[in-house]
Amino acid sequence: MLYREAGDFSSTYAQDSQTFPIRFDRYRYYFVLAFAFLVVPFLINDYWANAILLPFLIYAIAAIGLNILVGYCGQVSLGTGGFMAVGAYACYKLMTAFPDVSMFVHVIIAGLITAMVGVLFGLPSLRIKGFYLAVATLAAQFFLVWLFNRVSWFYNYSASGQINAPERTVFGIAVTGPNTDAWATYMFCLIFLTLSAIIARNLTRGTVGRSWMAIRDMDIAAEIIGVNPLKAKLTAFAVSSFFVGISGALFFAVYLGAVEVGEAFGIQKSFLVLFMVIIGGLGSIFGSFAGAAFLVVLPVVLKIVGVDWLGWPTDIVAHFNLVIVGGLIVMFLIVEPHGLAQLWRLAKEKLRLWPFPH
Amino acid sequence: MKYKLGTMAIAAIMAAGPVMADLVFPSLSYRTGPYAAGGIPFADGYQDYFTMINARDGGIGGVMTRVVECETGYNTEKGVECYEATKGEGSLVYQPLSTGITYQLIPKTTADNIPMHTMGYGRTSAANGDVFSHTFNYPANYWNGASGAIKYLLDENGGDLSGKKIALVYHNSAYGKEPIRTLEELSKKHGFELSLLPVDHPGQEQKSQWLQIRRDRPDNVIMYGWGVMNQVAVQEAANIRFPMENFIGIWWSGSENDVLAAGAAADGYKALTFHNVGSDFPVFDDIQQYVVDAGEAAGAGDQIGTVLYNRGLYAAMLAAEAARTAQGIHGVADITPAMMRDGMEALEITEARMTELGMPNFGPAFKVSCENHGGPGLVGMTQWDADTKTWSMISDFGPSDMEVIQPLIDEDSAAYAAENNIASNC
Amino acid sequence: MLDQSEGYVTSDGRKIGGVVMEMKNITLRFGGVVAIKDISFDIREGEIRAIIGPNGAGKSSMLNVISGFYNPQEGEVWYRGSLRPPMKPYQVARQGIARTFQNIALFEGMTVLDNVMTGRLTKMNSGMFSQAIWKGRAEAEETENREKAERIIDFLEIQSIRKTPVARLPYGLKKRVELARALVSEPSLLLLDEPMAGMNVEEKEDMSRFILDVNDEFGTTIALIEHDMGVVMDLSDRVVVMDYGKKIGDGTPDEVRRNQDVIDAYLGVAHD
Amino acid sequence: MPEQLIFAMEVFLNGLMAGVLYALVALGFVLIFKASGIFNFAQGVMALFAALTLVGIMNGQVPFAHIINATFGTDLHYFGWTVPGLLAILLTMGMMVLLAWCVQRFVFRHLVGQEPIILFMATIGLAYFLEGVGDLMWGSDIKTLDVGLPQGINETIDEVTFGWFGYGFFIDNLDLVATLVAAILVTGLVLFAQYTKQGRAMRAVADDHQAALSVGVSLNFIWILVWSLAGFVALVAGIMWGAKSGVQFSLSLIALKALPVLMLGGFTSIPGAIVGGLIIGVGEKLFEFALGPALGGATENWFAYVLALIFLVFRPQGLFGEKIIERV
Repeated sequence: MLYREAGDFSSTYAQDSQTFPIRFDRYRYYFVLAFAFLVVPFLINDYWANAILLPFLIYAIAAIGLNILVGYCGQVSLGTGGFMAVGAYACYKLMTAFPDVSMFVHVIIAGLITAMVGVLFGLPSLRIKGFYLAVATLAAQFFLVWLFNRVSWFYNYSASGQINAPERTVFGIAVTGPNTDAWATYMFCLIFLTLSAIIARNLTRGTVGRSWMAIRDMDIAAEIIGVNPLKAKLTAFAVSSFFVGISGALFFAVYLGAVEVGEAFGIQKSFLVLFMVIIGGLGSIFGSFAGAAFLVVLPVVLKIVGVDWLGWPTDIVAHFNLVIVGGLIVMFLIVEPHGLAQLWRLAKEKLRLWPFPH
Repeated sequence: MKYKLGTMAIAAIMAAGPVMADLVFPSLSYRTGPYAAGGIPFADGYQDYFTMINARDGGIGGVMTRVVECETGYNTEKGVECYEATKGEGSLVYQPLSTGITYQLIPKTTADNIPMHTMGYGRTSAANGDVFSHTFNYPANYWNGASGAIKYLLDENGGDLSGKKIALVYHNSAYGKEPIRTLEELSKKHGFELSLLPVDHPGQEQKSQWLQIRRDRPDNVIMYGWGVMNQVAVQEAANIRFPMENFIGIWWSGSENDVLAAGAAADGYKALTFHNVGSDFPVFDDIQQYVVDAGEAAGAGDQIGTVLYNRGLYAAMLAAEAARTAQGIHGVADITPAMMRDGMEALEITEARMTELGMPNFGPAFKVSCENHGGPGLVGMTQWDADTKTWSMISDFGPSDMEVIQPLIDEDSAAYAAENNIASNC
Repeated sequence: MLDQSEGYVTSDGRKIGGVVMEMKNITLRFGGVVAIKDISFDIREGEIRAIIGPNGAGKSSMLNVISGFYNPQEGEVWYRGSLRPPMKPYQVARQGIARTFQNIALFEGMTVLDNVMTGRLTKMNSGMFSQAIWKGRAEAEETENREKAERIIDFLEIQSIRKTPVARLPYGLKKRVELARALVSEPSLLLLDEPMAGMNVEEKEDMSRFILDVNDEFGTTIALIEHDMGVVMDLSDRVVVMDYGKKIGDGTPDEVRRNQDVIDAYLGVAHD
Repeated sequence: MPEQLIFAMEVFLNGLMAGVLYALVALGFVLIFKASGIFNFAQGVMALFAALTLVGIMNGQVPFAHIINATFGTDLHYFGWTVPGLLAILLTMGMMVLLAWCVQRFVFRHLVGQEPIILFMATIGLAYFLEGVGDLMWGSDIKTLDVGLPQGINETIDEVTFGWFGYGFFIDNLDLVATLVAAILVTGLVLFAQYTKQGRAMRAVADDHQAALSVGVSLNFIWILVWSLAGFVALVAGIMWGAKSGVQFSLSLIALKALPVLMLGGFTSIPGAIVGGLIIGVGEKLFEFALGPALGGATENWFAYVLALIFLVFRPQGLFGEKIIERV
């Protein structure tokens, strides 16, 4: 009986509405946090940071952002790549214009700028719904990418249109540029992810979150009970884009260090983040983590198993990779259509009753 | 024993890799994804050359070589993963084969003290070794290519291009935009009229661009294309009856893949190159004997002698020669990446050496120096014969207009140095 | 007819106040179809007002006009003594008009508690920043409103299903949750759209009791649409009868029951 | 006539031709969406898969050769025969029907009654899967597809228009063929839907699943049928695009060209797909012609979407979609 709620009582409403009302969950959460902040930085090396952890952390932020829009507010968006590009280019312009300001500030402001752009492209959602909206957001995707490729002011008139992240610091520690330590970049992204997750959780359990979910579940009823659809949808676009913008800024500045807009923030990116959200579980913060982990880690694991252990040719492994990921997506759907988060929830429910199922 | 990355991944704490007694040449290939057709032959050629060296010569300077292949799918993120996964194995030189991966590896390789060779792609201004200490792009870069095309046209037109109209059809990305500044400078210098026609990725649909070419009737079209864009462009050019001999592609638009789809209509299409084409070299006998007959051919083994296979072969040859040079400089056989860098900086390829290697006139003769990582920028021209389905060289490797290119290189590299506080390397 | 000026006292002795809402000559058309034709009536403070009629009589359309979902082409809606300009449904909700739906319109992806809490959205106005850090205004507001919600949950006896996702509930309970969601916003006018549709006798009795209790306990003015004549007559203070978009009767249940037009409509006498 | 106007006319005509090809891809989406409510993300990959299979069969390629060689150390590549185009097309069609059956049997049969987003996601999985299988079966190098379609400028049009305007219009023969094929295909589909038993059943299902089920239509059969039809449309689209650019990965990206067409025409309307395709084709080409030079070119990718977006803001149900009446 590892996992139980008997004996857990809430005596105030505040206690009852906290994120992890069950004590066991709470302890596990503290443990994971402590491990991530206090243990991992001492173990990490370049491979783990650059190949697995950084992409995971950054995609998780993007997935949280998109999940707010798609999973909580029900507005399907395929513009994520474009919004990440806004974050990245905003960050680049800020980094080069104000070299002495802390990188932390740049990333936040880049997020805010993306939020504004997100609101602008969110306006059509008031008229367009469902798959039509999804396709409409592709307009944002293609237009933004074209814009960043076309207007050379965005990439400081460099010859090729690539942007490069120069070295910038937080409290004197380099987090961008070539001479960073694995732990520093990891911690920088981890802090953003943790804050994002907490903020997202707080927003979704409160007033704003309820109006988003009301719009998602039944927009007409929501409007009739007093939800302003304009405000709800636009705040969702703003908050979502804020997180997506932060992830774009980190993706460019901390993870890759140099990007070209069409390649790094193309339509494929939009689909990838959407897949993460759907596979992880719509309307679940945990699902965003699970989805990001699944799509970042699984290909690496498959590659290691196929190429390094079994010694297969790299292209066959890459093709099998597609087949396996595709097959797993379909299989998961058939077993549990609501994503990894729901699988986890069901497992917990079973565990809660274990070992006495009745 | 094969070193297993997985063990490292699982026990990352003990990540310091064991010292290997062989020369590791990572191959960041892309046998999948949108550009697989271009990536497969290059990767095959690169690998086959080292397989041959091992079998024929017992490696380089007595040390066996080992090619570690890692699939990038032309994707920057996978490129990072590949770089991080292979750098711990003592990888001597990276050839990322993608402009995107190049840009993001330039600072990383510099910090890790590993050289990188971007042959005919990547960041052009990396030719300035004073700023880009670990990046090499000999023997030719994009700007050499642009200049080489114009020089070829000058020769064709008796040295005078004034009043001519030249259109540039380019992949609308960092790569495709590279030649614009050079061509603009050259158009000022030689008085031709330049028009720019971007094509968005992937380039399946180019009707607008080619209708415009049909209306404007430029005398020549230069193309910086990649992937499906090439095939479609050649087809559309054939459709509007644009004279193929006036249509010049960069070397990434000049492989069999790009012209076969258009069939006979592609006959006469030209492409720049910095290495020779065809399989009429002694080295191919060795490849047949030591690689193919031994059943060791990379991939499906059906790419031997294609343009991009030759390019892979050429890249491998230059890498092997640089390693040999490094061994000579440092007097050790088992060189480190840092020594490899010195070898690359001191590399000298002579006609005699290439003949010795069974590759006479396979590429230009050139010499690398600390200041000049780009070589002399010698480019030649090839032409497609649709009947025999072969490319053939129609001009020697000739110099490009460094008078125009050098200031551009200096300007761009100076901007990079200033932005990143890079001190002089030489 | 009753005195129009100052209110009245019901048969069971409750005092009914002044006019809360008055519909004046409302006409609503969809394309060429006239759904409501020139209807006027009023709803008074504290009363239970029913709108009845056969299928297709325009009852639901009427309710939708009151709740601001449809804007009538002609006529005026007076609310609390002033003319209501055409407004969005959520603005109407913010004026204190809450409603339930004929085909339950709960938020299926949320728990009962969250559904009920959405009824408080009109009263909650902490800023985004405060909510993001979950401190200050947002936290206090959440607790405060949670108390209100819990009171209604207790009142409607749905404590045990508080944390259950709505999608898993049976029909009757869903109806009750919907009532809770409407009630928790402390409406000055509560609209019930066929609150007893699809219920068995027992559930209907429960629901009737809740409606009366709500009216009694909170003094909420209620306007309801119902199909089932019997229940309505027992429940309501005054009844409007509609047929084919027209008003054919208005008055106390007894008066309406004696109305010949109403009898015809319900017995299905052919229209000319 | 002023020169610019003549040019614009030429661009317009070419836009129409391009639009036909877009419509062809969009048609595949519409067929499946109408009958089963599935937004089939894998449509583009299906076109690639169909074209790969066609070329593979024509050239007598050994399927899964690479993996067989890698596993058993053999050196298989080709059977040594070639198959004539028409027969190969029939065989490929058989393959697509088999694929349709598999998709229905192993995926969607287990997902009956799920929300649209989940069905959509299943097609994402399918797209990944199919892309991997296609590459494993036929290899990822570029292949030349030659089923004997004419290509290049149409001389007659060139001469006639030259006679009229002093400027010969460029119309690609392949585009003319594509237009003809698309017209036949659409007519065929409409006739099929109107006059055959299966077609009527298909329409019944599109209107109302439950009702169709209750009158004895086999949903399973209908869904296999529409997936087969979509596979057929994918094959035709694959041939048309593949003839121009060779058969290769990028073929799967043509789906992106169809999405704005779907927005414009509505997800459920076959005439919508066609008219939408034409509008998008003409719109993007004319825009590039008129404003492309001023904006720096390469506007086509986003223009189609922006056009569709602006249109939708004023008419959210699309061109031929039914007006949405909101009820509570």
